[in-house]
Formats: sequence, C-alpha cells, structure tokens
Amino acid sequence: MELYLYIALFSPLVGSMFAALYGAKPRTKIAGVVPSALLITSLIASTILLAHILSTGEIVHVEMMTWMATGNLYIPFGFIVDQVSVTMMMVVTLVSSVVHVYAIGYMDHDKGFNRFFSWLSAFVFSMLILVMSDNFAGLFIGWEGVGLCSWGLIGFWYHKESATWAANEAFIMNRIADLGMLIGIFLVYWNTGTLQYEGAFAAMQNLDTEILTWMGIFLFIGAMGKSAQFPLHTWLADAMEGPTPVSALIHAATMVTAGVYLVVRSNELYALIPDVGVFIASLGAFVAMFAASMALVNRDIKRVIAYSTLSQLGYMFVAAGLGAYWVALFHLMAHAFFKALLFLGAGNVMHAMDSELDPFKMGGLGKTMKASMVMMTLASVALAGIFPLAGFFSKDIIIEAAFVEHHFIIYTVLLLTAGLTAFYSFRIIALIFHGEERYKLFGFHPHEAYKFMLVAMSPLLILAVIAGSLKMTYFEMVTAVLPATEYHLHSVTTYWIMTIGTQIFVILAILYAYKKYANSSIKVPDGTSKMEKSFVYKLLINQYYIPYSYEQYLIRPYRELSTIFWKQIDMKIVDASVDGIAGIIYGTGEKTRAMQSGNLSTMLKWMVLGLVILLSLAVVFGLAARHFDEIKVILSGLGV
Amino acid sequence: MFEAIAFYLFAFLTTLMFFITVTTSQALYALTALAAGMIFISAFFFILGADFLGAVQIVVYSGAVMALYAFGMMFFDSTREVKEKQGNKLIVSGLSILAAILVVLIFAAPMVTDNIVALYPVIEGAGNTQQVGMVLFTKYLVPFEVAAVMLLVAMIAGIVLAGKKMDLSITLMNDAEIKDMKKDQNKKVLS
Amino acid sequence: MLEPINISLESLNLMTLSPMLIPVIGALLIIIIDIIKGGLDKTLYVALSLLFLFMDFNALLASATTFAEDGTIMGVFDMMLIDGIAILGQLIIVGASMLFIPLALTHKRFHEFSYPEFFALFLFMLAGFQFMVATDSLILIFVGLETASLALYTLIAMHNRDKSFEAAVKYFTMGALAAGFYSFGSMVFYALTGSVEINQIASVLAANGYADMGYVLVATAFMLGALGFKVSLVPFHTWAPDVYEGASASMAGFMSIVPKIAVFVVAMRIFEFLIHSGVVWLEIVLYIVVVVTMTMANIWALVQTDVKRMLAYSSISHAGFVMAAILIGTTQSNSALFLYWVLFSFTNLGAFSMLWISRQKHLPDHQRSDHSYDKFAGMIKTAPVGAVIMGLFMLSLAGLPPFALFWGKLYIISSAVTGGYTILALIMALNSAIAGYYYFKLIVYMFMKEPVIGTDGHMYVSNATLALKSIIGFAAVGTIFAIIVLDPVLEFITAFVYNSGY
Amino acid sequence: MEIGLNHYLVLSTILFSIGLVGVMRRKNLLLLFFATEILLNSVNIAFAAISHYYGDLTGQMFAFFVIAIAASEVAVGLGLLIVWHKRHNNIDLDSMSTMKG
Amino acid sequence: MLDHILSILIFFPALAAVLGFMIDKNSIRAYGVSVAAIEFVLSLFLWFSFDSSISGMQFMEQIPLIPSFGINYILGVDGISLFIVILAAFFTMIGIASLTDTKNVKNMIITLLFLQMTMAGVFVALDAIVFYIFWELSLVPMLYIIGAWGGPLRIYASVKFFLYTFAGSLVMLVGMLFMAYFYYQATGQWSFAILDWYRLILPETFQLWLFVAFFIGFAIKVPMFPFHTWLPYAHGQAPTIGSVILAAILLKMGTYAFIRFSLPLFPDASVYFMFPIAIISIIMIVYTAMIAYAQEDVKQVVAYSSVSHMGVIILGTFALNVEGITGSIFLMIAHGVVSGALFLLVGVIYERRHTKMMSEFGGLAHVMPRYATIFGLMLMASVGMPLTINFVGEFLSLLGFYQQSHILTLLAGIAIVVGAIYMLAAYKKMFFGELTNEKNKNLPDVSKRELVALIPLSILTIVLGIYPTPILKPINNSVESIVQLMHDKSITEEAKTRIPNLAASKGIEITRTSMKEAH
Repeated sequence: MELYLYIALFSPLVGSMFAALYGAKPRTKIAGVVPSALLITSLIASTILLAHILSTGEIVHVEMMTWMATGNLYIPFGFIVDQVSVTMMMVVTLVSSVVHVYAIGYMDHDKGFNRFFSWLSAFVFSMLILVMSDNFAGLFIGWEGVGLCSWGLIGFWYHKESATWAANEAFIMNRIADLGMLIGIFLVYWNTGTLQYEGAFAAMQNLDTEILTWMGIFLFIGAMGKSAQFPLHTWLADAMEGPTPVSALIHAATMVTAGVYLVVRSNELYALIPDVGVFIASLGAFVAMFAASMALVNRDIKRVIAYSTLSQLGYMFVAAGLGAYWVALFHLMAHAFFKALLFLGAGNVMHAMDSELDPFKMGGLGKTMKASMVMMTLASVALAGIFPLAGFFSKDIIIEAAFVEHHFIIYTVLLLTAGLTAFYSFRIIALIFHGEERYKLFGFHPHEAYKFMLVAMSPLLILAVIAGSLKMTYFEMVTAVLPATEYHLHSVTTYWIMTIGTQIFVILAILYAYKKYANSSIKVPDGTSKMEKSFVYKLLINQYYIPYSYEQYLIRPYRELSTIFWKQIDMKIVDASVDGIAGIIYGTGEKTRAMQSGNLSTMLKWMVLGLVILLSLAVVFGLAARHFDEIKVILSGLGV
Repeated sequence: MFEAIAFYLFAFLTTLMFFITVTTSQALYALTALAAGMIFISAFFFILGADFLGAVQIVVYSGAVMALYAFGMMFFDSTREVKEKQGNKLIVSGLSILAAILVVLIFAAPMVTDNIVALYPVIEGAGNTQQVGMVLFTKYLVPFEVAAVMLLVAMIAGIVLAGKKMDLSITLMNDAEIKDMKKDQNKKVLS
Repeated sequence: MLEPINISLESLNLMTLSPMLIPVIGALLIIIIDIIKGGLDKTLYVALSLLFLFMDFNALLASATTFAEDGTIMGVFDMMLIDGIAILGQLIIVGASMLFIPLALTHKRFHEFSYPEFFALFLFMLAGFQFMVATDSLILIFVGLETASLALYTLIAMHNRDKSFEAAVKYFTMGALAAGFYSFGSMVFYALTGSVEINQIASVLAANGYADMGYVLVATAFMLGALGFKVSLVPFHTWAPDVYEGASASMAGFMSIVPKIAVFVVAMRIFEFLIHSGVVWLEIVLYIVVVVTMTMANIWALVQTDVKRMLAYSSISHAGFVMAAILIGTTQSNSALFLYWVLFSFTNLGAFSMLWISRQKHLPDHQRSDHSYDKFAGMIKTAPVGAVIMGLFMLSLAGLPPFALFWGKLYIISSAVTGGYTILALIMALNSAIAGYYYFKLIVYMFMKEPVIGTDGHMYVSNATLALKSIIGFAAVGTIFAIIVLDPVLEFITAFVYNSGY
Repeated sequence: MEIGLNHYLVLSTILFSIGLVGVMRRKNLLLLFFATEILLNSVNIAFAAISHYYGDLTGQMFAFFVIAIAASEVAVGLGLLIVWHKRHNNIDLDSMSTMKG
Repeated sequence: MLDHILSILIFFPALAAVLGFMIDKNSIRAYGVSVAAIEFVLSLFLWFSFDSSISGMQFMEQIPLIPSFGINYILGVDGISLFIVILAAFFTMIGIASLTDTKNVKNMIITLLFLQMTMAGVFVALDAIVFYIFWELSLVPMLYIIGAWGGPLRIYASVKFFLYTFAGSLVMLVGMLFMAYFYYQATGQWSFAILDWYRLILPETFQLWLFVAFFIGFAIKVPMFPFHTWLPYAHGQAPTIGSVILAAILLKMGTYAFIRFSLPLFPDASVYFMFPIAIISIIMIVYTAMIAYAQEDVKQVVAYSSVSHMGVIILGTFALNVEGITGSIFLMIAHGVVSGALFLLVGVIYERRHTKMMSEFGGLAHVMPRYATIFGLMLMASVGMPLTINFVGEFLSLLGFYQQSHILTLLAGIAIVVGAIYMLAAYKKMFFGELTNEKNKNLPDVSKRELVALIPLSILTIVLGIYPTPILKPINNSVESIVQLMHDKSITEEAKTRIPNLAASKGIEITRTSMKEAH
C-alpha cells in the first residue's frame, strides 16, 4: 500500500515538474495532458487506498525520511492515510483531475498554458502533503505550499494589476494566519514534546485546559486564514481574479477547506476544549450569514460563488466547532463536488462571454448553453440543499446538529442562511440562463464549451447528485477515527417538521429568486434604482466596507508608517546620529584648528597657558588633598 | 642686616632691569637693561658665596652673550623702534601673574629640609673656585665634556647657518641650476 | 683644605661611556675629514655615519649583555646609569637612526646633505640623546637634551627653504622656553631634596613622606611642561605640525621617533617614582593630558589636507598613547611603551620615507603643499606597488592587525586593562577608531579616487634610490612580519624593563 | 630680618614670570631671545641660593651648566635669525606664519 | 595534509592572490575561478573528513605566536563553523565565476582571494587575537571593493562601513583583553585561547560588562538595530560581488561570534540580556522590514531584508537552547545562500539596465521569465517558504525562542508577515504588470554565466530545505556541547533554569574539564 501512497502523493509533483520543463516554452498540449494523466493516476492510487481502508480498516502510515532533527525536536516526512485523510485525498484528487482536464480546454488559448499546469499540479501536491502528513510540521509545509500555489495562480495573469494585488493580498493575509498556526505548533511542541499527531494528541490529554485553549485558538487562527473566516475573509473574493479552474479547485473545493480539515484533524484537541469549539461554531455561523448577505447583491458571478463558498465554510466550522467532525468533513466533501461544478459551469459561461462576469449583462444563455445550464442548476440545487442532492444530506445535518446541541441562535442563523443561499444561487442562475438575452446589447457571441470539458465536469455532476447516498458508508468509515456522534432528534415528528420546513423555506427562496430575476424587465443596473440607493444595498455591495477600511486603516497607515520609519526615523534619527557623532568630531577639529594659528607668539602663549593650568591644578589639588578620601572614591570610578 | 639690604636692593634692581627688558620698545634699552640685570644677578652670586659663578656670569653674559646680541642687533638694524603689534595684553600679563602667584603661593610655605644631606658640601676654608673645580672635574666631568660638545655643536651650527653656503638653496634648485652652480664654483677655484 | 681625591680607573667604569663616545668620535672624524679634503660626496659620510652607528649599536649590545648578566651599571662618578631602559632607549635611538641615515641618499639633491656638518651634527645629536637616557642626573639630562636639540634645530634649518627656517625658529624658541621650564622644575626638586639625581630625589622625598607636596607638584608641573613639550603633549604640542611640515619628510620621520623615545625614558625615570609614591595629582593630570593629547590630536589630524601634517598630528596622538603607558606605570605598560615604540619606528619611518621618495622640488599648480592628499589620488593606478606599501603603513598606523603597530596597541591597551584603567583602555580603543578615519582617508585617495590629470607614476618614486627603496622595503617587511619576532622582542624588553625596576 | 631661602625662591619666581611676560609679548625675535635669557637667569639665582643655604655645591654646578646652555642657545638662535634675516630682511615673528592649521 | 588543512584553507587563497599579481589581465579570471574552485574542493574535503559525531573541535592546529602573552595560532573547526567556511569558499567561487566585466578585474579577483583568506580565518580561529586579526582584516578588502568599484557614494559608504565596524571591534578588543586578564588572574597565565576561556567561570557583574563590550563589536557587525545604518549604504553602493559576499558571509561573522564567544563565555549575562536583545531583534525584524517596504531601490529592499533576517538569527541564538541555536546557525547558512542569490539577481538586472530603481521596471516577467522564476524562488525562500532552506532555520529559531518567551516570539513571528509584504511588493513592482518602460522591452534573459552562479544556489535552496540533516546533525552536536557548557558554567538560578541541562534530559556526556573561578 505504501507504493500507492507514494504514487498518489508524488505523481502530481512529477506532473508539475514536467509542465515546469515547458515553462518558458510556447504553449504545448502535452504540458497539460501529462499532468492531467498523472493526476488521474494519483486519483486511482487514492481510490485503491480508499478501497483498502474501506475493506480492511488498516491505516497506512509511512515515514519517508527525516526532515529536521535537532535537540529534542524530530520531524520526519511522515505520511498517514487514514479514514480522514483518504477522504480528503479522494476529494482533492478527484476534483483536481476534473479541473485539470477541464483546464486543458479552458486555458487553451492562454500564453501561460504550460505554467498554469505546473502551478496547478504543484498545488495538488501541496494539498496532498497537507492532508497526508502525519505531523503538524508536514501539515505546515502543505499549508504554506498551497498558499504559495494559490499566490501563483491568483496572480496567474500577472499583467493585470488587480490579479497581482489579489495574489499578494491572499498570500499576506494567509501569512498572518500562518503566524498563529506557527505559534500553535510551537505550543504543541513545547508542551507535548513532539509534533507527530499521534504523540501530541496523546500527550494533550494530560495538559492544562489553559494551555490547550491557547493551542486551540492559535491553530484555529491558522485555519481562519486558509478558510477565509472573518476577519481574514477579504482575500477570497479578490482571489477570483485567478483563472476559473483555479477558483474551482483551490478557492472552492480544496484549499479553503484546509482550515476545516485542520480542526477535524485536531478533533482530539478541540474535544478537550468545548468552549473554543463554541466560539468556532459561532464564528462559523456568523460567517455563513455574513458571506451569504454579501452574495445577495454582488454583480460578479464568481464573487457570488466565492461568497457562497465562504458561507458554506461557515457551515463546516459550525459542525466542526460543535464536535460534529464527521459532519463537517462530509459537508466539505459534498461541497467540494457541487461547488467545483458550479465554478466550472461559471467558467463555461465566462468562456462564452469573453470573460464577462456581470450576470446582468447575460440572460437567456440557457438557449445556447444547455449543458452548462443543467449542470449549474443542479449544482445550485445541491448547494441549496434540496433533497435528494448532496447538499441536503450534508447541510441539513449541520443545521440539525446545531439544534440538537441546543445552540438555537446558531440554528436560526443557519436556517436563515440556507434561505439566503438558495436565493442568491438562483439569482445568478436566473440572471445568466433565463430571461431576456441582454448580452446581445453588448455584442457577445456565446457558445457552449468544448465537449470534453463538459465530459470532464460530469463526474462532479454525478457526485453532486449522488453524494448523499454515500453518507452511511462514509459515516461508518470515518467514525473509526472521528467521534461517532449521531445527530438525531429525539422526536421523529420534530425531525420531519424541521426537514420539510427547511425544504419548503428553501424552495420558496428559489422561487422568489426566479420571480425576481428571471423576468424580462431586468435591466443592467445603472445605480439609479431605489434599491441600489438604499443603505443596505450599499453596505452589502461594498462588502460592509471592510476592504475599504482595511485599505484605509491598515494598508495605508502601514505604507505611510514604513515611509516615516525610513525617511524620518532611520535616515534622520538613527543614521543621522551616527553621522552626527562623526560630524561633531570633525566639526570640533575644524573649529579648534584655529588654535594652531601658525603664530609663534600664540604657540608660546599656549605653552604658558598649559603650565598655568598645571599649576592651578596643583593648587587645587593641594586644597583637595584635605578631602582626599572622598575624592578617591570618585576617582576609583574613573578607573584611576 | 647687610644681607637683607643687599638682597632687597639687588632684587629691586634686577626686577626693574628685566622689567624694562621685556617692556621697552627700544631694542637698545632692552639690551642695556638686560646686561645690567645680568650684572646685578652676579651680585647675588657673590652674596651667596658663589664667587666662581659670579665671575662666570659676568664673563659669559656681559662679555660674550651681550656682545653677540649687540652684534646681532647691528646686523639686524634693530636699533630702530620695533613695532610690536600686541594681541591681548590681558592674556599675557594675566598668565604670567597667575603663574607667579601660583608658584609664590606654594613657595610661601616653608620647606621640610630635615633629610637633606649635602652631597658635595661646601668646605670651609677652601676657595669657592677650588671647590667648584674639584666637583666639576670629578662628579660633573661627563656633563662638562658633554657641555663642551654642546658648545662645539653650537659653534658648528652658528657657522653653518650664518655661512655663505646657505645663501643658495640646493633644495629649491632643479638639476640644471645645480650643475651651473657647480661650474661657477669650479671657475672661481680655477681663477 | 680640600683633600686630593684618589680614584681607581676601574671604579669609573669608563666602558659605560663607549656607546656615546662612538658617535662623538665619528662626528669629529667627519669634521676632520672635511677639513683635510673638502667637497667629498655625501655617500662617504653616509657610509661613515652608518659605520659608526653600527659600532654604536654593537657597543650597546655589549652593554646589554653586561646588563643581562650583572644588572645595572653605574659609571664615571655614578653619573652614567646604564640600566635596562637606558639600553632599550639607546637601541631604539640608534636603530632608528640607522634607518634614517640612508635616507640622505636621495635621487634629487637637497641642501642639507651637501654639508659634511650635517652628518657630524647628526652624530652629535645622537650622542646627546644617548647621554640623556643613560643618566640619572638632571644636569646631564639637561645638557644632553640641549646638545641634541641645538643640533636638531640646525639640521631642520639646513634644509634651507623658508618653511624649514620658520620651523627651526619656532622649534628653537619654544625649546628655549621649555628649557626654562626644565631648569625651573629641576630647581624646585633641588630645593626640595638637595639633589639633582632622580633616585636621590625619590629617596629623600620618600623619607620626608612627601611632606612638601606643594613643592613636588610645582616641580612636576614644570617638568611635565618641559618633557611634554619634547614629546608633544597637548597643549605643548603646537610646534609639532609646523616643524614636521617645515622639515624634510625624512627628518620629520626621525623627529617623530628618536627625540621622543629619549624623552620618554626620562619621563619614565621622573614620573614613575612619583606615581608609585601615590602622587595622585600626577596621575590625574597625566590622565587628562594623555586623553586630551590622544583625542585632540586625532581630531586635528582629521581636518588636515596635507599628509605630512596629518602624520604630524598622528605622531602627537601616538605620543599621547604611549604616555598612557607611563601613567599606568606597571612593568607591563613600561614594556609596552618600548614595544610600541619599536614597532612605531618601523611603521612611521616607513610612512615618512614614502613621503620622502615622492618629494618634489617644485609644486605643480594644483598642489598646494608638499604632500597634499590630492597628490596621492589614484596612486594605485599609476604606482601600484608604492600605493600598496603606503597603504600598508597606514593600516599599521591605524592599528589594523596583524601589522606591526597593532601589537603595540594591543599590549598597551592590555596593560591599561591590567593596571585597572578600564575607561582609559576604552578611550584608547575609541581613539584608534577616530585615527582610522584619517589614515583611511589617504587609502581612499590612493585606491579609490581617480588620478589628477597629468600625473604619472614616476612622481611617486622620483626621489627613490636603491638605498631609499631598501629602507622602505625593510620597514614594510618589519611592518608585515612583526608578529614573527614579537615574542623574543617582548621577552627581551620585559626582562630589561623589569630588571631596571620599572 | 633674616633673608631665607624662600625669599630667593620668590624672587626667582618673579623674575621667571617677567621672563614669561617677555616670551609671550615680544614679537621681535631678538628681544624674545632676551626674555629666554631672563628665564634661565632667574633659575640660576635660585640654584645659587639653594646651594648656599644647603651648603651644597650641586646647585652651583647646575647654574654653571645653565649658563653654558644659555650661551650655546644664543649662538644657534642668532644663527637662525641671521638666515631668516638674510631672506626676509626682518625678524618679526608675525611674518612667520606660513604654516598653520 | 589533514593536520594542516585549516591553515591551507586560510593561506592558500592568500598565496594565490600574491601570485595573482604576476598573471596577465586576460587570464586572471580563469585563474581566480580555479583557485576558488580548489579552495572550495578543499573545504568540501574538510567536510568529508569531518567526523560529525564528534561535538568538539577538529583538525586543531596550534603554533605559538607570542607565548609569553598567551597568543597562539590556534585553529579548529566544529559543526558550527564548518558550513560557514564551506559557504565562504563556495561564494567566492561562484562570485568570481559570475563576475561580469568590471574594470580592473585583476585587482578585484586578487582582493576577493584575500577576502577569502580572512573569511576562512575568522571562522576557524580559536584564539581570540587570531580571530580578531582576521575579523579586522576582512574589512580591508571589503573597503576596497566597495570604495573602488561602488556607486557614486562609494567612498562615503565604504568609509562608513569601515569606521563603524572598526570602532565597534576595538571595544570588543578591550573586552578580549579583559577576558585574558581575568584568565591570567585566575590561572596565573596569559591565554587568548577560546577553549581555555570556556573553562573560566566569571562573576556575574564581570560577565555583564564583558558581554556588553563584546556585544558592541558583534552588534555592529551583524548589524543590529540601531547600529545597522551602515549596511544600506554599503549594500547600496557596493558592486554586486561585494554585496553578495558581504551579505552571505561577512554579516555572519557577528552572529557566529555571538555563539562562539558571548554565549559560552558569559552564560549568565546572556540570560540577563536575553530579553533586551530579543526586543532589539524584534525591532530589527519588524522595523527594518517596514523600511524595506518603503524602499524604491530593489537592492535596498534586499539590504534591509538582510537586517530583518539577521534579527531572526539573533533571536534564535538567544533562545539559549539547542533548537534555537541550531536554527540560528542553519539560518546563517540559509540567509547566506538566499541573500547572496538575491544580490546576484539584483546584479543581473543592474548589469542590464544600470539602475536599481523599481519604478524603472515592471512587467519584467514578460521578457525575462527565467530570471523571474529564479527570483521568485529566492523570494519565496526569503519569506521562509517551507521546503526552502530559510524555513528550516527560521522555524527552528522561532521554535527555540518560544521556550523562553511566548509573547516575544509572537511578535518576532511577525517576520513571516512583514517579510512577505515587502518581498511580494517588490516582486510585484518589478515583474508584474504590463511592460511599460520602453528600455525593458528587449532585455535578454539570464545568461549562462549568470546561471552558473544562480543554478547551484537554487538547487541548494531547495535541497537543503528538504533535506537539511547533513548540516543540521553536525551543528546539533556542537550546539549541544555548547548549551551543556553554558548550563554547567552558569551561576545564577535563573540561568540554570533558562538554559536546559542536556546531561540530565538526554544523558549527553560532555567531557568536563575542571572549571576555574576567577576572583
């Protein structure tokens, strides 16, 4: 099995390096095909591992080599394939395989085709390291690796200012969180003496709650960055500057869920500190609502989907925070499938519309892009959580869990968010595929994507539809390592009322969205309508003014402070004082050199003056001799 | 009593003479005052029983040194009034008076002279010159000889510096000029 | 009546006079040769002088051997005192002179070397310095000092140009004042103790328990003024830059070494016993003077535009540095003084010789003084070897390891540390840093600036002959490889200093 | 009243100070040299006095050598003045300030 | 050969430099490269023969210089110094190899070879005075390199560099003399041998003063805030090769000296000053990183980034535990490689455009993709991306210090954020965006000669990031012995608790020599 592990892990790396070889060369198909094939290999290897685990329940654990070893610290490159990581591996390899194949078509005309695949495969490799590592340090490697690849891919079109800005923003914001993570890792090391999950979690059972709380908080800060939780969420929406396959893979399906994965992976830690769990859940619920609200009005389909991702991540954290780790992981998986599908569908639309992102400028595309429409609609249905698609099974169980755990506020928020989710998902579906063909006004000539791209998307479609049916198999598998809490309401009636109620609420939201946006009266908003002038709309469209305030109150002061540090403090104080000392010495020389006037008479006077000074010192000393003892004390200080 | 009168008298006279020496604007006055002062000093020597020293003082100073200075003065034509731009007189007098006061302040205290043993005691009955001779040619033989060397040095120095050869500076001449000069010298020798 | 005095010749120890007599005889011989046959070439006199210096050196080595075996020797009615520091002082005096004399063999002709008297006076001067260090008597010190000084004034003036006359007159006049200080100081000591011999003074004062502290201080103040003038301590230093500038570069180099070591030996004799007897005033005053000398001289050196003047100020600073050794007053520090001065001789004489071989007779328009910094601009391009050697001397003067002077500095600072003068050690260290600036200024000019238009490399060696080059080479080798011989030298010096009771 | 050693020392000091005044204020080199003679002579008085009061000849010896030194200095000093005078036709020390700084 | 390999390492380049004067201008480059290559091979041979299981000094040599004053020529190498020596040889080699056409190339190469001598000397000297000799001597070639081949302000920069460090090291010299004096007082013998000093236990007050004296010398060299201002000038004016060697090797002298002198000699003072120094380090890290962000000149960005990284190294050093010190030593090597490479990269563009202003660039990734890639790699290494060489050091340093203080580590950890900010900003300004400047449109990509230097560095960056063990292990062993020594020597309670006792926890046997108490 170790062989499969290595195949699964390293084929993306090989693919990446292969593509990198063509990095500076002109676009060539092979640079896309080979990595894709290697990824599929990785997928197959992962599947074999999954089968192995499903059948035997054995955990595959290898230690490749030592990475760092000094003092008591010992960090190997160790990989573990257990029920949790194999789930993640499946998600990652599957989605990325799909995205790779899709991207061969999507990036067809791009100059940086080869580079793109290199980055993309590198990302998969990092992600696999992240999920497969058996220690925190390895996790951190992957953690930073995905951050790096994300930077490279968001800024893929580096000639665009907005893209490079977004890339840097994503990277730096993640770094802030990584600092928390790093501190968390340090805490783990100094308190447990190891960074291996096994040893560390075992040792944690005996630690103070206070230390554990700090550990939990710092590790979660790391998770907040990667998973774009408030207040580190702004980068995710901006990250949509990257090519759409990237958004699908990284910013929807995999990387952003790393935070959830971390919490799930550390479930033994968080189980010991339920208070932090509640905080995580509350934050998750808040973000779910908060992101959904911004998605309501946004006029960029990718951003809407990004906010939706954010919102769903909130759901996952609610689950994880409440101790329903398997639920979180399950939603993660299901979400990966339908959200990737949604993004790829959006990619098709963009492709068709020459990268136009404003859904108000589309409309009626369903006629030319049937397949895409079907896929996106199904994905949205799944997202909205309509039975029997994947979202229903994963999302509703989170809402239930909140209810069961008696966190009614969270429950309420999640429920409302479910409605909002349905609304905004279908708002864009309606705007894009239905209603008037507004795009004609702008001279677009939409066309359906390549067949093979659609074929490539189909596995996701299938999974988005049927993932729910895998729930029980999945549950049995992961509960081998995760707490197997079942969230069942005590009363069956309540369960049915709640489930059906939720469904009806969601469906109503969908219908309302259709009613509002699928009709022919929709115009491209020009800022004149009453709604657009409302405070709430402005607040939402400006993302609660958070990016603005970051720019205004963090970035700009930082820049200004930097300049002040440089020009005022470093040059004018620190450096100037050094030069000042030199200047004083030199200036003393310039001023006193007049003493050497060259006139003999003056020279003689200096000599006599010297003598007189010596004599007066002699007299002074004669007087001072009476107070000899006191003076001696002072002098001893001088080293005399 | 006689000693006291003599002391004060000559003290006054020397001080006056030297004062004139350093303050007068007439070089000739200064020279004369200096010479007079020197002679008055020799009086102290006689009072103090240092006859040999007194004689030397008169011979060397009033004889040799003053003659030299007088010669120098004629050479430099310094008899005319010397214009001396004075800087700050306050500094000059201030410094000197301060120096005097400081030293006098200390000298006013009597010395502890218990442990002093005369190494070369004055012997009653022998003439001062004789005694000086004895010490000079035993203990101070080496300094005496070195003083002789010093005088030789001074002589050579005087001759060299005042000599004609200093009129032309080889240091400032380039090679061609030096050659010409050599030729001239040879010519002179030949002719 | 006076008794006739019977003295055996052996008790006079006339051998103690031999090192001083050799140069005197040499000088007389030179004069006699000149009288018999005039117009002889300077090479003859250089060779003769060197010969006598070698003999002198040998005589000193013989004295050193005797000293090593029997300890201090007194001679000629106890007037001569041949102890360790006297021998060390003389060795440095004669050694440095041997390096100096060949500098007369320049390619260009200069006025002073056309005189046989130059060499005679030079040898007389050496004899004067040698007498000065090899005695305990203030009288002989005075006479020796004046002999040497009068000769030195003349030697400076004999360069025969306006600046050298000016230098000589300034030096002479101030020297006369210093002589007044010296005699006054001696007088007070004499008044206090009835003796003019230093050890006698010391013992009488000790017996009195320094009861007349006021008198002692006055005497010390005057002595400090007189000796401070000779070793150029601030504020008695004002002659130094002018005299160095006015004298020829070789003479300036000589002056920075030989007269000073002679005076240092005297200062050591006079001041050490005072410091050890707890004359705190002297300690404080020396502390101040040393610090001021080091620092101010360095600061003035910073602003100079002429290399020779810069070196003059730097010599003042080095003198202050070495004076610190006397202040510290331990065996280690006194040994450090000699070690420092040996190493300094090599380096400084080397540096001045480098100036000497680049001496022009007439200055080009753009050059304002004999050895302005501009003159050396871009020297690495036109005369690379010269530039490297000059740079070497500068590095050594700045105290950069492993060049000669670093070891001297190291040892002196170490002695300060050992002697408990922590602050002084720090001040000395920081002064070395300030000094670094002006030494490096020259290096910057030589290595980093573009040459002034129209200069070719020949200018830098225009005065060079084989003799000068050998001297410079010798100094350079000594500067670089000092470390090799350092251990025996240090042991030799320490043994001599220690056995002399310092 | 008895004239003691201190009287002579004080006198010597006063004369020395007068010498200092001369050294500092004279601008004519020849006259300046006069002042240096005063310095040395003032010390000589003290030496002779000490010698007298202590009954010791060393002081007279010192004075004797001081006289010798003074005489030599005159020779060299005048030599230097002559060279300077030949070149510049003055012996004013204010004219000697080409080197400074 | 092995007996004297260290002497050979030191004096071979010097000898070669002297011989270099004879060589014709046109052949000097080949000569320089071959000499440096031989030196590098020798240093590799040293590594090969190095027994990494021994924690103490190896290849010791001892020749008396001034035995009566305790100065001996003692050399030796342990895990701490071994790799810096190799790195120095390596950088000299690639430095000369990648030297683009400069005027006076002969002088340059000879100077570099002299510099190589001093660099090797500093790291293998085991006598304080010998150490000091090389320490000071290293300034001269650097002064010349900056002053003769530098930019318009070169003289100011070089003199400032020289005087600043010179002044600092003189204070250090006084400290050394004191140390020797204390040794003399304790034992009656002069000695400047560091290993002898290690045996001396000083009272705490003495330790504090001496620590400060040494600190001034080292801190200026590192350079630590607020003594850092010479560095931007030196880097800004120096030619590429000068910056490379300055950043890669010369700065490491200071941090190396902290580990070689300050820690084992003054364990109590080290503990006493741990927090003040940590605060200075944090200021260095954050403050200079912010200044780097404000720069307009890309070389200054890299220069200030060096200061920032040195802060992390110092922090790791003063973690006073094995993890931290090992990390800081590794980071020295890492920073050497990375900053050296970055300066080389800046040199590449300067060579082409004769400007380092970032506003002149923009969109370079279009025309110079290979350049952009390598720059990107080094950038990521510089910001401490895992699996690059820097991360290992940074991680260990911070990890180590975390044991001492949580909050300070958190503050110091800001390094990874602010580092990313200025580096990414600079990268963005240079490489991203449209290619607007006409002059940049036809820039050639990196040439083969430049790749000769850059490729090995890139490989090193990644390989050592993935597999640091061969370097970490010898370092670790030597560091363990130093930490144990510190623990044993420390006298205050606080120091005993702050410095881990490895003998107790791991059973490490350190050969215990009798320690002497100074009075």
